[in-house]
Amino acid sequence: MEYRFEHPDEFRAFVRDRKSRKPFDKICTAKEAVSRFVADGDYIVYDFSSLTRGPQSLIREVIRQKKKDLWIGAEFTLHESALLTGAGCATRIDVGFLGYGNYIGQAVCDGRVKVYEWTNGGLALRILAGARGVPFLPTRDLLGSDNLSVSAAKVIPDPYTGLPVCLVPALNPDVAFLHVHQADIHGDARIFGTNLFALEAALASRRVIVSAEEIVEPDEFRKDPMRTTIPYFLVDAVVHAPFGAYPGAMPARYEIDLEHVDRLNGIRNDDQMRKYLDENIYSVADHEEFLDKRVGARRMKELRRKASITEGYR
Amino acid sequence: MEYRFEHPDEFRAFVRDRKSRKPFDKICTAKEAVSRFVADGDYIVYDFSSLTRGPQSLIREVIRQKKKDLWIGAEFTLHESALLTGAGCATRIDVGFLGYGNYIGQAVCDGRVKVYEWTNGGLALRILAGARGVPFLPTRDLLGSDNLSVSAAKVIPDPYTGLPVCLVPALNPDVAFLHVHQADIHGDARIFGTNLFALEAALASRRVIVSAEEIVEPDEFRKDPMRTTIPYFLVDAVVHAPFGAYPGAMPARYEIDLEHVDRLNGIRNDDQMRKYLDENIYSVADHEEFLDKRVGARRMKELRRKASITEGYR
Amino acid sequence: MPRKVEFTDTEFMIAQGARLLEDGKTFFVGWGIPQIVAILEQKLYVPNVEQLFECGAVGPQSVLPFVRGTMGGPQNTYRSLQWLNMNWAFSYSASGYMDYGMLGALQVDPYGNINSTYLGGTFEKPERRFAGSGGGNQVASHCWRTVVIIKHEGRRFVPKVEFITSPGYLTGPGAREKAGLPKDTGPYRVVTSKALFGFDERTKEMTLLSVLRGITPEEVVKEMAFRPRIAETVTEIHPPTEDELRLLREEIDPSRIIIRGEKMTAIA
Amino acid sequence: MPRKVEFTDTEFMIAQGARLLEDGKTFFVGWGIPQIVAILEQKLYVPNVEQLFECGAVGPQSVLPFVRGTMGGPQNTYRSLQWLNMNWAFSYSASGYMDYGMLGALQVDPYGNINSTYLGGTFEKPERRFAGSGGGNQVASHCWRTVVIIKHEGRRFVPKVEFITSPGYLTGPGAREKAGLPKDTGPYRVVTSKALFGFDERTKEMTLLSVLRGITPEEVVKEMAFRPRIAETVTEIHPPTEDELRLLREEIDPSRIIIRGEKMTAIA
Repeated sequence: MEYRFEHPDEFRAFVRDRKSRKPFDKICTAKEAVSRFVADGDYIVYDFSSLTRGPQSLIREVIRQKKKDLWIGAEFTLHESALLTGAGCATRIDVGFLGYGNYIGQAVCDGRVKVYEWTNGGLALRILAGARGVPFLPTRDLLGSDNLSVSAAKVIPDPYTGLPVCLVPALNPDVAFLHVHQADIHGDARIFGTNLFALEAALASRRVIVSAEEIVEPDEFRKDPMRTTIPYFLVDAVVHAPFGAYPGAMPARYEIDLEHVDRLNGIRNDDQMRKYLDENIYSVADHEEFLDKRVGARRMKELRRKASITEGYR
Repeated sequence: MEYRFEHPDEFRAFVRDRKSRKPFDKICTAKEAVSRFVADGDYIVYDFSSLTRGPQSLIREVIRQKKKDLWIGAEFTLHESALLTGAGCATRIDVGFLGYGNYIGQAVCDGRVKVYEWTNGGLALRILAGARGVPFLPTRDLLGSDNLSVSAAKVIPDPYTGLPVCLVPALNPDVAFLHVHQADIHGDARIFGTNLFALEAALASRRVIVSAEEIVEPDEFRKDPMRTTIPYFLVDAVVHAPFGAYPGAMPARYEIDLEHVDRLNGIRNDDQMRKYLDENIYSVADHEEFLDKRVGARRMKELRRKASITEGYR
Repeated sequence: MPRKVEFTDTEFMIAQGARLLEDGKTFFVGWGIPQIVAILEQKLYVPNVEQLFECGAVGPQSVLPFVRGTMGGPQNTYRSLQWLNMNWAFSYSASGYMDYGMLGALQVDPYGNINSTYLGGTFEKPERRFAGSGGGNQVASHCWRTVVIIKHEGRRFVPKVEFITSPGYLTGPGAREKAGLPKDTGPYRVVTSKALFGFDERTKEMTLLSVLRGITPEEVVKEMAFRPRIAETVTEIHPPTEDELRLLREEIDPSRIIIRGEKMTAIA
Repeated sequence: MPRKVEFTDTEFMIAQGARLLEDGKTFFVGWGIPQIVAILEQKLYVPNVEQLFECGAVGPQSVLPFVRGTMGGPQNTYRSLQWLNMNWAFSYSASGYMDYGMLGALQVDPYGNINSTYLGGTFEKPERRFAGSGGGNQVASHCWRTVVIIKHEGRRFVPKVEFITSPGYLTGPGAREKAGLPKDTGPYRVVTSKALFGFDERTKEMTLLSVLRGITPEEVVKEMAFRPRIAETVTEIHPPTEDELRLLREEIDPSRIIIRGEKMTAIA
């Protein structure tokens, strides 16, 4: 069964040779970040879901740039798998939870996109393995299920107990997209609330693009090291992207735009898909123009106001 | 090579049957906690070192209660391994870093205590395996070294690359001691600053004794979930222990008592050991009497004053 | 005097689910309906239950009304004990700390195996494709007792699921252990819109335990594509109580986006 | 006009260590003397170096004067970029993010294998027992370039270490890779109180590169229990500079608890 895998020594060599440890100004536009760090054929992973802190502005930029033959690793992929498939960008998806809407389901049935089942736990564990520099990690799930038989997971007898144990191969994506609450110009980043595998993905991926609601001073991070989610030297590009998770929510910053989400959920065929892509992505130059022309200040103000729960998000 | 190991299914059954998920008042004295939850022959693990946030008041209580045949898992064991060995409590130590002073070194040479080498990384990984409910975890260190040959770590060919990979067996201690900045009566606990494997040890151990500098309201934890280190249902006993890390430091609370530490470092033979134990442990009824009669309010005030760096510890 | 209650099939499943759990236990909550079950049970029956979400929320206490869709958002992870990440969430379950897990399903078979991946065709070329496991596989593998919630429709109860997304008892007694899954785990109950099933202790086969007041065991069984075992005494399940319905309709889901469904009636 | 400098062997080792590293690199810092090296180098030569401590401090910038003993305390982990834990710290190194590692040693052999566990007797019944690996094994396994700091005493340079606590090139070329250790890693330099060694690219044997001004290669070699390779041109190491000594003595360790040692002199 086809699976993405990189020898840990090759990944390490990339990290040694191609990741700068210097704190320099990495601020750029989404356009620059995506054109520089995402290539056709890449494997992309991202943190959280379409509805919660997903890197939606970066996903839209990938579509705008018409990247091809992408393989995405997605835990909770609700809309971006459909959009990336509909736009002809993604041809393979590792899941996760391939949620909802008929479009993506039909695309799988039609063979327009291949889906590989790893389960949420399996995918998170693969990324942890990639972050820990080991070729695999063991787990006591997947066992006995058909997810096991359609994946590249393997079963070995545990040398300590004789128990059958499932091994999942490490995953080292080409690119990780992380949408965060705060970042500095070097790439230090903070996420508030839960995350799926933010630090794991940053450590495991060759390239890391951070998009941030807010840019703060580098000194902030050194004053409060317990709150740092990602240190700068894992990061390649920092995009300042207020409302970057739109139409999803950014916890404690703005709420979901349910109306827009319903429009996404309603996409059932290629005509509707093309219409959505044209209107929301191709016809606008960038995220800022999208916000101005397709969302609008009034709507954004309203979504901000709805985000009334801030306790714990700091 | 002898090693502590419990079948993951046995550990799980203990967790199912013997760990309460109810939030009840677990406040008790160190005397009660140790007599109830530490038995002769137990394997004990604890977080951090003799000099930084070590559970020193609990260690002294173990000595006071003359527990026997203990096996301790210690990353940075500077003094407690010597004290526990000198007092006849510990007979086996998994390290880690077996620091310093001549007493413990001589005890190893004399065969009074057996030391097993796992290295800091190996021990932390064993505890992570115990916390993740898997019988082992893989790593790309220990390989080629003699630590490998004197431990129960095993080498297998990685089924994905063929690379030799080292596996360390899970560690599920009988008891974990965690000295924390804040806890509530149910056992929710916060540590500020780095930790070695606090949550790992709490999840991996059958019994968890938390000693806390400060007792706070349970509601505090739900208001700030990112700061919770350990949730209550992993914890069996909560001991209110101001200066519980003494003579070591509690980050941002009080500094090391270097004078007392030098006295500990100076112990070179059994006479000196007996004298130290008599004076500081056997001759006082508990931690509070120790603080009153052997440390004193003036000294404590001074050590508190020295802890001038508080940035980030909250 | 007997009184007729009206409710939806979804409301009935949620109410049943909420009555199942014990106080002082932990509950690994799947996406969607299980979230509503967890809220209702905690409000009404078992205040001391800690929930776990796979996104890393330990002990969340959702705000009401329930906000659909965003399990990881501030409303659903409100007042958690701890916010972590996914690998930690599954450590809690893998090490034995999760008593109950609750999952939806497309299909279930006599051994409680769950399919939520596809229907018809093959895995590579399915006729209909669905969301798949999410974290369901881990929940069904790690939790001590897994509860399945599924609408009582014939096509959903099949002799053999087309794809085992989340493991039940697999091929029967001992099969989970042989596969390496944690000992003494497995499906505990199947909650449907008409009945409640357990699993025979010896054979591990699905067993009809109770039916909704006013429905006969035969009516329940004839809609299934396999014949379940039937308990010696099949008990009666009372329809949703006034408290259950009031909470669901007024506090938890006033816009009725989740609790809507097929209308049903029964004698209260 | 030549001027005589006085310094201790420890001061010389620290100064040498501090001159070795490149700017813009990461540095996995072992307990004790490597901490002082890291502080001195960052103050004087390479401001953009991020340190890592195994206790989970990423990018710490210690306060001065240096506080001995407590690597995990607020003084030494001050102004870190991130505070994590040990398993995360070793993930940074295992995934290839740590350029340099620095470790002390009891004994070292021609392949740069390090013993810090025991001397004499057997592992089970040693004559003298020391601290052992700590995280040294991981540092020497994961970092791209490991630097060993060791006092120049004959008994410390042995043909074969009694116990490999932290791996050097093991038995020679290819042995690390064969054992499964990450590719292209290994000992880079051995800093002593008299000299500096590297490792031959082909044979992986320890090679004398430089000696302290005023000492001959022969004097250095005759104190060792094995004969190292000797570089075609052995260069001269200048003694601690005024800046180095001032920083060490006035700012970093004014109580001279760490920098004390055997007195040495050389021509500045």
